[in-house]
Amino acid sequence: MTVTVDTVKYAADNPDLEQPYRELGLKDEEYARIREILGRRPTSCELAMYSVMWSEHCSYKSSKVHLRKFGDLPTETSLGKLLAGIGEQAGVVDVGQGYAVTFKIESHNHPSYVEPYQGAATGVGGIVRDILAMGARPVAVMDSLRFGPAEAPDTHRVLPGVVAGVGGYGNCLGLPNVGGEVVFDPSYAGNPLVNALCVGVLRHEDLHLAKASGVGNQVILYGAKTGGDGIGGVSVLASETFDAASGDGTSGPAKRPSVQVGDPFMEKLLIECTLELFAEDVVVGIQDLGGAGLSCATSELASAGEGGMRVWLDRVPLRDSSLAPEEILMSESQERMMAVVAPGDVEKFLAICAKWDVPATVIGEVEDTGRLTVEWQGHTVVDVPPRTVAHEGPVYERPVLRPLWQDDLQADGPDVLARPVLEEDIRAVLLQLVASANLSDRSWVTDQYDRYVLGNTVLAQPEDAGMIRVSEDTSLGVALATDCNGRYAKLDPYAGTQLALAEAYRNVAATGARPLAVTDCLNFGSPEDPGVMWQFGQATEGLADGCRTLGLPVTGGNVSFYNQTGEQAILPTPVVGVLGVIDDVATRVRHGWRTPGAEIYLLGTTREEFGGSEWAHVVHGHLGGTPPTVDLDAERALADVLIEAGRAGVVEAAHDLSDGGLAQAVVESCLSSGLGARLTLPAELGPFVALFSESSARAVVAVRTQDKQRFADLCAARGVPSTLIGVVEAGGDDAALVVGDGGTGARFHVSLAELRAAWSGTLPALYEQS
Amino acid sequence: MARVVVDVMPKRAILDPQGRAVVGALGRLGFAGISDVRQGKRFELEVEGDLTEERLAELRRAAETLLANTVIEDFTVRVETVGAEPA
Amino acid sequence: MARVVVDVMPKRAILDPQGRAVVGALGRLGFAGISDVRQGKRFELEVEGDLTEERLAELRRAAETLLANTVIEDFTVRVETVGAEPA
Amino acid sequence: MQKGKSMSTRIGVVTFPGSLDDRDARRAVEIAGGEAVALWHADTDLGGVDAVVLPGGFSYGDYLRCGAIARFAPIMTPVIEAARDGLPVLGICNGFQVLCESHLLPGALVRNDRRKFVCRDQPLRIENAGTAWTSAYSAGQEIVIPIKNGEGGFVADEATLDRIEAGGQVVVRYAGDNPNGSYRDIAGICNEAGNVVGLMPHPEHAVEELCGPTTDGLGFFASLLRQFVPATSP
Ligand SMILES: Nc1ncnc2c1ncn2[C@@H]1O[C@H](COP(=O)(O)OP(=O)(O)O)[C@@H](O)[C@H]1O
Ligand SMILES: [Mg+2]
Repeated sequence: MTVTVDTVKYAADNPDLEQPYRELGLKDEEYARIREILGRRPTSCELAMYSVMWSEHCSYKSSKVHLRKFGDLPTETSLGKLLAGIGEQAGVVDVGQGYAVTFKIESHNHPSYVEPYQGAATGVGGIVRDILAMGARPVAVMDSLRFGPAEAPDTHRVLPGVVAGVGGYGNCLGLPNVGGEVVFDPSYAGNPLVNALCVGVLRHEDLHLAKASGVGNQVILYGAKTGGDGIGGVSVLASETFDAASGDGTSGPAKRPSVQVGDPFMEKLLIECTLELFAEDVVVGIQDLGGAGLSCATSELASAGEGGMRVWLDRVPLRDSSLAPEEILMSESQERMMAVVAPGDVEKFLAICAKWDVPATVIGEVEDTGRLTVEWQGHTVVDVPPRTVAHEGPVYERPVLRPLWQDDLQADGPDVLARPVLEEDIRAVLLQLVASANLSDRSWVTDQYDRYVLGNTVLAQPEDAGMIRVSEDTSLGVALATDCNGRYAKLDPYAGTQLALAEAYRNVAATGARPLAVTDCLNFGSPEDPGVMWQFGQATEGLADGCRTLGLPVTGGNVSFYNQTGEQAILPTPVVGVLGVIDDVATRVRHGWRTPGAEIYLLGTTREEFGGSEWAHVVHGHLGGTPPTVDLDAERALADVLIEAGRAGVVEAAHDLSDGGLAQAVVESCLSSGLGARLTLPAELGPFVALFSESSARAVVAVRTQDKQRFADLCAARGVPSTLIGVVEAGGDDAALVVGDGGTGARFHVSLAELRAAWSGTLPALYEQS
Repeated sequence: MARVVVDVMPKRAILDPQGRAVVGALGRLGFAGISDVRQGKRFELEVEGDLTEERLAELRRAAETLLANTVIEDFTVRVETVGAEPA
Repeated sequence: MARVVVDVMPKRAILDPQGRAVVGALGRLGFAGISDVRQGKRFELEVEGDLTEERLAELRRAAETLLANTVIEDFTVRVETVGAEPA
Repeated sequence: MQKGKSMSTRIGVVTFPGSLDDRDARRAVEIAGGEAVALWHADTDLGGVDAVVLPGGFSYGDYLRCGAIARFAPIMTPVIEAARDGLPVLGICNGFQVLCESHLLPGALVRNDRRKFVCRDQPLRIENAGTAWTSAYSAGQEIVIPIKNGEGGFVADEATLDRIEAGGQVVVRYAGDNPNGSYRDIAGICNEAGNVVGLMPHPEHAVEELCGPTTDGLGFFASLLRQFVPATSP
C-alpha cells in the first residue's frame, strides 16, 4: 500500500492525502465517519482496520437491527441460565451435573467456491477455534452444505473438494463428524453454501471470555506465523458478491492471495496446548483469530476489557518478511489465538506453548487509556478508540420490500400438478424420489468423515440427530441437528424458517433428547436488494417467534449475505441448529426398526401439503404455493411424547418425517435395519397424499405389542394423534416394503434390494471417479 | 515415446505445512543448515508420438486444468532430459 | 545459499493410485496419447553455505532416511539448475 | 480373563504430536481390564510397561508420509529395541504406518486406491490367532470393527508378500469389499516372532456397545492381558 510508513503524526500533518477507501469496500459516508471519529484522516493501518471490521461480515451492519429480535428471547433454558449468549464467540448452555456445552455454526461460502478444499477446511478450523476460545474442549463437528444441480459440471468441481476439505481438516483434528446436510438446488450454482458447526464441552468453572482486563497484563499471540493469507479475504470475499475476476484467488492489496490454506496439525496442537493453558489457569482472556485477524482480535479484546491496549506490531512472527503493517493487521492466516496473561504467568504460558511446539510471542499490553495503539518501527501507526472499530461500526436500516413475484409464486400452487394414481405409478414415484439427489443415501459423503474418534459418539449419520456422550464418567449426552428447506423459505420466509426450526427440534426429540437451545446461520442474497432484506426480516421474525413459542434461546450464530450470482439470489437459507440434552445416553432411540412384529405408528396429522415438496421438485421441477402448515404446539406435544417414550423404552425406533414424507421415512427405517415393513395406509387420504405429503409435526415409531398400551396412554395424555399404519417384517433376502391402501385394498410391493439399489446408487454414480 | 515432467509447487505466498513439517524433522534429525523446504508434486507423463509445439502446449493446458490447482500452486512443464541418476 | 531438489517417485512395481487416476482423468478431458502417468513428490531444499561433496552426501542421506521410503520409492538428489520458467 | 489379576498388566499408549486415538486406546485397555499408561513422544524410556500401543491419528499431520516423522521420535528408540527383544507392540492405523516406517514390519501403506478417506464398519477375518494380540480370537473368525483411513493400502513386493503369507504373518484380512486396495486384502500383519502387530482397522473403537458398531475389538486387548495372567498369579 504505502511505501513509507503512514504514521498518526504524518496523517495529522497531511490531511488531504487521497486514500483508497472505496477499493477497500468503504462507502463515502463510512470514510467520512472514520475521519470524524479520529478528528483527522485515518492512517493506512487504521483504514485497513476500519475497512475490514466495518465490512458486512464483521460488523453485521445490515443485519444488526434484525438480530436484535433474538436479544429479547429467554436467556434461560429448562436447565438454568445461559453462561454466555449472543455477543460472545459462542453461546454456552448449562446441561447439568456441572457440565456446560458451547456450540455455534458459521458460514464459509465464498471461499469454498474459490477453492473448495481449502475454503471448507478453513471453515471448519475457524469455528473450532471459536468453541475452543470459550474454554471448552471441542468434541464434534457438523457440516451443512448446499450445492448447485447435482449433475452440473461445476458441482463436480465444488462438491468433492468441499467434502474432502471438511473431512481432511476435521479428521486430522480428531473431531468426530456427527451430522449435517447435503442439499442440491439450481440457485446454489456458482454460490455453494458451506456452514460448519462445532460443539464443545466444559465444566462451568472453565468458562473463558474474550476480555483484555487488568492493566499491565500481557497480550500474547500464539499459533501459526502470520503470512499473506487471505488478506482482504473478509472484505473482498465475504462482503462483495463473488465475481469470477478474483477466481484466480488473488485480489486485495499487493496481489496477495485471498485464499487461506489450513494446517490442521497446527490446529490440533493449538487445541491441546490451549486446554493445558486453561487447566494451568494462566489465561485471563482469550480470543481466536478468524476473519479480520489481528484487527478483530485486538479491537474486540480491548473493547471488552479495560478499554485500552498497546501493540508492538514488529513483534508479530512473520512467515513472509515482506508484509507491510497494514497487511499484518488484515492477514487471515489460520491457526492463531490471542491470550491476555498476567505478567507473573507469562513464563509458564510460554513454557506450555513450547511443550506443544506452538510459537508464542508477547506482542502487547493492556492499558486503561481507552485507546488501541499500534507501534511499528518506533512510530505510532494506529491510535483509535477500540469500540469504534469493533462495535460502533455503521448500522443500516436497509430498505425492505416484499417482492412483487411473491404473490404469484404462492398463487402457483401444486394442486395443478399431475399425480400418480395407479399402484405401479405410485411405486415408480417412490423409487424416483428415493433415488433423487436430495433424498438418496449420503454415505458417499459421510464415509469420508471420521465419526468414531474420541469414543463418545452415540449417534451419527444417518440418524436423525448426532449424539455425543458428554464425558466417559457420566451418562449425560447432547444431541444436535441442523436443518433448512430453502424452498419452503422462498415460498414463505417466516413460515419456512419456523419449519427449519421445527425440523431440527423434531430431529433432536426423535432421538430421545430434550431440545434446549438454538444456533443459526442465515444465508441470504444481497442486503442491498430490498426483496432479500424482506426475506431476511421475515426469517429473523419467524425464528424469534418460533423460539419464543418453544421456549428456546438463540445462543449465537452467523449471517452470510451476498450469496448470489449476478442478480440471481440463492434460495433464502436460514439454517437452524438445535441442541438437546439426554440424561442417559443408553436410552437413545435410533431410526432403524429393531424387531419383526413390532407395530408401526404414524404420529401427528397428515394434510394434503405439497407446496415446496420434494415430489413437486423432483417429478415436476415445480416450486410454488405455500409450505406446510406450521404448528409449533403440535411440535412440542410430539416432542414430549417422543422424549418420554424414549426414556420409558416404549418405542424401539423413531424417525421424523420431513422431505419426501412418510414414504421416505419408512424406506430409511427399513434400509438401515434390513427389516421389511407392511403398511396399510389410512383410507381417507388416498395412498399418494398419505405417502408423499410433507405435513410437519409428524414422526413414525415402532412399538412392541407388549408396550402398545403404555404408548397409547402417552399419546392420549399429550393429545398427539397416533395411527397404527403397519408392522415391521422379517429381514433377509426377500425382505420388502409392502404398501396397501385401507380403502381400495390396492397394494404394491418393493424389495429392500431394489430400494437399496435406487437409494445408494445416486451419489457414487455422480461423483465416483472410475 | 517421450517423457514430460510436470512439477507442481505451492505458491511462495501460500502456507506450506508439508514443507514446514519436513524442515522441523530434518532439524531434529541433526541435518543442519537447511533454512527452508517446499514440498510439491512431480508428475511423469509418458507421451506417445513426438513432441510438437502443439503437443506441448496441449500438455501445458492439461497441467493447468488438472495437475495443478493454480489458485494455490505454480507449475512447470518440461521434456525430461536424462537427469541425475538415482542416488 | 543453494537450492537442492529431491525428486521422490513410487517404484514401478508399486500401486500408484494417483497416477492411475490422472491417466483416467486426462482421457476423460480429451487429452489423448498419454499412456502412463506416475505421481511423486518434489522437495526444494534451501541450503545455507556452499555445496561441498560432503554436504551433498549428507543431503542424500537425509533424502534416504526421511524424504523417501525406499521400500516403495526411488529418489534423486540434484542441485537446481535454472529450469523451465513457469508455464 | 480375570480382571483382578490382569489389572497389574501395564500397557503403554504413546501420544505423538497429532495422535488422535490415544484416549480411545487407553480406554480400550482399561475396559479390557488392563492398566493404561500414557507415554509421551519425547520420553526416552518405557517406564517398565508390559506392552506398547502406537495409536491412530495423523502424527505430525502425516504431511510427509504417514508415520515417517513419528518414527524418529525419541520414544521410538526404546520401543524398537524392546520390540526386537519380544515386547508386545500393537500399531493401529497410524501406528501401523509408524511400525512399517521403522522397519519393524515389512511393506508400507499407501494412498487408498479410491483416493478418498474411508470410514465404515468393516468385516474382517482373523487369519492368525497365535500372535500376542490375537490369541483371544480363533483362526477364521469373522469380526466387524471400524476402519478409517486415507492411506491404508498395504503394499509390498511379491516376494515379501509370499514370504509373510507363508510365515503366517498375515494376521487379519478384509472380508468382503476391500476398502483401500491393500494387496491380498491384507488388513493387519505381524513380525516373524508374532509380538509386533500392525492393524489398519480400529479395535479401540469397538469396545463399547454404546459407541461402537460391536465389541469385537476387545479381543485384541484381552489377548494380551490373558498372556499375563499366569505371570501375575501366585
Ligand atoms: N444469525 C445470528 N443469530 C444470533 N446471533 C448471531 C447471528 N449472527 C451473528 N450472531 C452473533 O453475533 C456475534 C458476532 O458474530 P460472529 O462475527 O459470527 O462471531 P465471531 O466474531 O466469533 O465470528 C456472535 O456472538 C454471534 O453469535
Ligand atoms: Mg470468533
